[in-house]
Amino acid sequence: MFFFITTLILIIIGLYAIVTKTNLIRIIIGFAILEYAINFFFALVGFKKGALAPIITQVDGPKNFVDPIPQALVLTAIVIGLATTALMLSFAIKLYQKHKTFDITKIKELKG
Amino acid sequence: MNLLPLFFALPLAGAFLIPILSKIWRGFSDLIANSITTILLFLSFYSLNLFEEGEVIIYKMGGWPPPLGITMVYDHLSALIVISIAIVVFAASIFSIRYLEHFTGRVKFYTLFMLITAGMMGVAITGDIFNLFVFVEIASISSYALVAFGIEKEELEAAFKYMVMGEIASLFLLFAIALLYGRASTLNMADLANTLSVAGRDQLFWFVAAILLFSFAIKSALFPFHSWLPDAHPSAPAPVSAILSGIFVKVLGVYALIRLSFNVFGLTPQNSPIFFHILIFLGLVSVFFGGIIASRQRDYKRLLAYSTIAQIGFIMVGIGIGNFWAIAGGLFHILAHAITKSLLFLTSGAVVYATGKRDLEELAGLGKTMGITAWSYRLATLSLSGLPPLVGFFPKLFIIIGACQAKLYWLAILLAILSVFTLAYLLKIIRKVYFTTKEVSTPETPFSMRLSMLFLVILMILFGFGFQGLLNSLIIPATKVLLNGTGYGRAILGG
Amino acid sequence: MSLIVRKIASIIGGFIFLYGIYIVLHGHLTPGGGFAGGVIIAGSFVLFVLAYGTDESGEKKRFFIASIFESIGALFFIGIAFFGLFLGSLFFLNFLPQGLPLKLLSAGTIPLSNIAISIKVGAGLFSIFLALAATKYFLEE
Amino acid sequence: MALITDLILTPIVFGLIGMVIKRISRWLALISSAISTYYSIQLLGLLPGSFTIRLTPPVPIIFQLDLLSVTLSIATSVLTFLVVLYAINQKIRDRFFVYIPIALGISLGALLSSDLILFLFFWGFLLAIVFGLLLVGKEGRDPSAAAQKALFLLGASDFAMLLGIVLLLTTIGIGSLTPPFPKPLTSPIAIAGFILILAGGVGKIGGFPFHTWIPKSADVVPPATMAFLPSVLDKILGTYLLIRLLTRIFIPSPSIALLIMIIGSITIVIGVFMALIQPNGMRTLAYSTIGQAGYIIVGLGTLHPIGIAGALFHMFNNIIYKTGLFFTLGSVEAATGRSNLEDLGGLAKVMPITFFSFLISGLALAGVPPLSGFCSKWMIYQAIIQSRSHWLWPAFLIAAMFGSVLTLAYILKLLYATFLSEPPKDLDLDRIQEATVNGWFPPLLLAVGAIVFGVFAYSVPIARIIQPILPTRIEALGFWQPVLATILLLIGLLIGLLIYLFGTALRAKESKIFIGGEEIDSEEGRIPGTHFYSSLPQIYMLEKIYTFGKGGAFDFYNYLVGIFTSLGIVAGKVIEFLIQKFYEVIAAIYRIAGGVGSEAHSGILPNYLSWLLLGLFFLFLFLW
Repeated sequence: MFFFITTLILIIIGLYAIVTKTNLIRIIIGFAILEYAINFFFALVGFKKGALAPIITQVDGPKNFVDPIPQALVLTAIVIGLATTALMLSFAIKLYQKHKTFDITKIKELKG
Repeated sequence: MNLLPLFFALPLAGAFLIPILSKIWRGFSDLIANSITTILLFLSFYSLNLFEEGEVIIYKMGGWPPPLGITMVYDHLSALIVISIAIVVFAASIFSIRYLEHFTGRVKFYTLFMLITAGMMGVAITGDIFNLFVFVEIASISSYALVAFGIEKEELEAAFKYMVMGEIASLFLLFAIALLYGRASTLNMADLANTLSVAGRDQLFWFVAAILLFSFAIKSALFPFHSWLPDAHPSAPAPVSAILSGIFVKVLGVYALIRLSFNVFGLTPQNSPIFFHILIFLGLVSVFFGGIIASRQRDYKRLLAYSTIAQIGFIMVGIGIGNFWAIAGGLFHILAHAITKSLLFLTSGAVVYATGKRDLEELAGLGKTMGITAWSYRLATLSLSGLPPLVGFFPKLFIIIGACQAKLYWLAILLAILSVFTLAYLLKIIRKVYFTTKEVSTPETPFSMRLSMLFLVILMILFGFGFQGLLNSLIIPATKVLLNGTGYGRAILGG
Repeated sequence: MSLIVRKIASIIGGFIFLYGIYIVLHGHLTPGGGFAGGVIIAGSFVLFVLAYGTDESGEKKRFFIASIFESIGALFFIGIAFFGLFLGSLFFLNFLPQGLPLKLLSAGTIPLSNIAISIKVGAGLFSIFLALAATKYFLEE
Repeated sequence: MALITDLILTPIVFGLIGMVIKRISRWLALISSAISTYYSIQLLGLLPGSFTIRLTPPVPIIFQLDLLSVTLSIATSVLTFLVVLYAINQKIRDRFFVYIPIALGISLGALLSSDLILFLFFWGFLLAIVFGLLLVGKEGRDPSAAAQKALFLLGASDFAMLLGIVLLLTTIGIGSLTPPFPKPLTSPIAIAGFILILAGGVGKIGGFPFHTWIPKSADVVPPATMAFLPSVLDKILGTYLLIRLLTRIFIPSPSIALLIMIIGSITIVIGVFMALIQPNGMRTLAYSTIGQAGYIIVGLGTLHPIGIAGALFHMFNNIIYKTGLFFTLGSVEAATGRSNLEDLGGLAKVMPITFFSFLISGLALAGVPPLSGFCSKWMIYQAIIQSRSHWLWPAFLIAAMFGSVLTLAYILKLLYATFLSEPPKDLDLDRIQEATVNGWFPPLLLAVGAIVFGVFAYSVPIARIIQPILPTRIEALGFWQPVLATILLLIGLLIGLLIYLFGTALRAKESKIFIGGEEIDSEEGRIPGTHFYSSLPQIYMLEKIYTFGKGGAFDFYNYLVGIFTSLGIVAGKVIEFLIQKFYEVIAAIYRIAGGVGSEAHSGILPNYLSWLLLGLFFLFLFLW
């Protein structure tokens, strides 16, 4: 339960940063927090109390492993997160280059 | 040999072949991209023959049996989406050949183009929910990059905003997947369907449903979640706008939503009326606001982008009504709108190519010099506003029939009225851009652009006249797939 | 960067690279694999670039090479999948002999896929780094 | 059966060929309309029957032939042939000749199809073609605004019809235009569906409140388009739909009849009174088209067999003389290059055949006995009197009768202003020539048709055409004997002619106007036709009473006419105004809501994100 609450708090912190912060970089940091929170949660889903890490060192060893699939999935999610963060950062840099500001509320040429 | 993986593997391979081979000769990028989209078009129509073996075609990636490995599932609903994607992508890639003269990064463009195709195709045929997420992300990230492709002020701004909202949606999708996995310990959609239908519907079930709806509502730009779309779609290069508006939002938003809600969650209007009422409500609000804000626009492409919101609303209303004809109408509208809206965006590309302008007040009298473009636009307008015999007529008819059958007469009346609104805002462009007796001297668009527009026009007319065949071979089976509900799970896993 | 940093980077960089290769090759046996190993390999390159610095032309050259490697890695990966399709009529089919569990040469195509992924990820990450590093040229304007 | 597909597809294919090869499109249009005339006459041999074409296995395409649809098909084909013949060497863009055969093919399809969905398909398809046709403007005129208005109004009525048909399909299960027996209108859903389909029919026929596009188009599209669209195609299709709806599909209730008659009366009032004050011949005729549509609607609304027969008859008459009128005025416009009545005059001398055709058609339109318009109006009056469906019936009768009287008034005005009045100075009569053969022949033919349909009203149109179509026997047409009346009239005319020839008429003397020692230019003395009724809107009651006191019985008539005319004009204007305001209010709502929505998209990301979160909150609220 503790982990779930932690996850929830992290998600809320991430969303809060994304929604209320006006600085591009802080928004991106908000995304990082949100992403980590969800990855954290995903990794926890496979957790079993008292189980081993899912590494097989011999052919017929102990069978009490935690679920390895979430970890694989989280790894994939991290890769995707890497791509999005990189892309977002490059947008932020380019936006700064064009607008000379990091304030998203001042970047509002598209409206109506 | 089963050709199913080719749908996403070919464009994926193309995406990585293009940067290497175009170092040798620049023309390879055009060549590869266009030949791949052509192959996809043929494959997608050819794949209809596969259904002789059965209603559902299951492809086990790497030979792993369904609940363990990643499965690809190809049924009529997927076929409908795949065909729509193939058509739009084919037209857009032909159009791109000359359109990209204005841009520098032709190679990067085609790489991203292939990636977005691969992502959409993957979403359409995957049978694994995490795989769905991965393909959604492949398509989304390429779309963010494509929106920003012009790297001017507006494009970057649009791309950033789009990305912020799109990523919120993607992360919530991941969150929902995590919750689902925590509950059912499986990622296979069929297995998930079986597990969920056995277990009851508790708080967690609805929590996940709400998160998924939120996520896909953003992806499909339903009304309060739409605000990225009018920025993002016009900012992209015209062929990309055609893809984004024509098919992208429908694959990532509508298709994924209906696949999950009908086939995995087993929601029906009978057992979960609130969910479907929300869909109807969101759809109606989108139709209304999309329509009226569209008629206020001065920008050619922005008007079309708002129109997309309205038309997605139509699809959603059809899905939300949830009986046979309404769903058939919604699904048919996916195809019809894919053709017409991409055609409309391609005409905008032709206008931009010829004049360099998008502002309706500055454009005038192009009807004389750009005959094919003007006629394509007019026909697409008539189709989108639902005039027979063009293809756009039937979806709206079916949706209205569905509304009447569900005894939602007010809805039927509203939809009929709002259809006329469609006419109102699309006619604005005809009036401003193609009419007026003012003499201008813009050249007609290049041959390849005209070819791609003609291709879509011909399809529009062909599907309009041959709607019966289309209905029987594609739409009705696809509707049956949805109405089959969680029978989807049993069909794939057996038992 | 100072001489110390350069010296240590030149010593450590090779080890980091080697470690990355180790992680890649044991991807089917231990935690890690193509992505993790690729990141480590990219890290070694990044370390060199940070230590020795770079100029605009050098960066472009590296970027060019990295992007080619990136595409090659991806093609390699898809090629393996296509081989499965052509040899065994299933995409991603593990068409190679699987060998004994817990041996280095086992698990069929998986080590090959790991290598492909590591090339792709290493080159990709390195090119991302280069692209972001290149921003210093215009931000200084 | 193949005949039907040939009939429908031939014109469409010819039109499409013409679209590709623009040069021969004119001749293709002519040939295709001739062919479809031939085919549709052939259809008579197939009667009665229904034909099923199975294009794709499950849903058959059903065509049903009965006398009504076949007769109307023949009429459409023939009239289209005349329109094309008339227009063939005029200065109209080639696109016109591309659309005309396509429109013909589609409307034949609509007339012959039995399946409601198929009908809807053709109907909507026609809208698209009509839009294209209206886009073909006169030289140097931009028809886009008018075409858009037409598309919008007709589109609205079409969508209403779509909705109605869907309602019927889903609730009552009526899927055919020709069910075996009509059903009573009982359930509210059925009534709603009925009214919606009615809106489609009324919109097509040009009735209130969907009529405003017709006068707007009159200025900007070629006369041939006006002759073809509102006066032939739309009249035939609209009447067809309404007759089917009222006699074959449903048994309407008296309140429905009242609704239809009110719509019809309003249409008459608007059409006639607005026609009276137009300064332009084409616009006058456009309003006149609306007014005549009102008669058809009223006739149908009586639900009396005579009324329906009269409406059908009136529809035939109307397409005959109205097409003729558009043709003749079109010839005038082509010959002089002007259309405002003020700039015309005295053309009777130089365009005698055109004048004759106009005279006959115009008098027929006005319902002057024994020409064609009289008998059908007479039948409609009879039906109103006989049915007495509601206590309001005198109002309908008065509207119809005054409409008829004032029709004569505006026709006289047109006649005077165009052909008889002194020509304005800048109009050189010597340069103007009679129209070419294909210019004068079709209107002349139509004028002859108007005479035939009038003089031999019983023996030719009613007995041969209308009676076989309608199931009930048409009786009790009152004491009107057209042949006898014609003979009497001819005798009267002969006497008049004799008096004219041998009397003093020839000895009238012309001299220059000479006032106060000054010769006045004849231009100043000229009375252009537009001033004919210009004082009508400003009639003062007192003056009329004064003349009444002075004048006696004849002036009483004048007085009454004056009151009703001014009332009618006021009513017409008020209704036009209200419609205009209605559109404006809708547009304003549309604009304001759009403005608010548009303003809300301020481009500030946190705002957008807060919408997202709000949406998420509500989703949780409802779903969780």
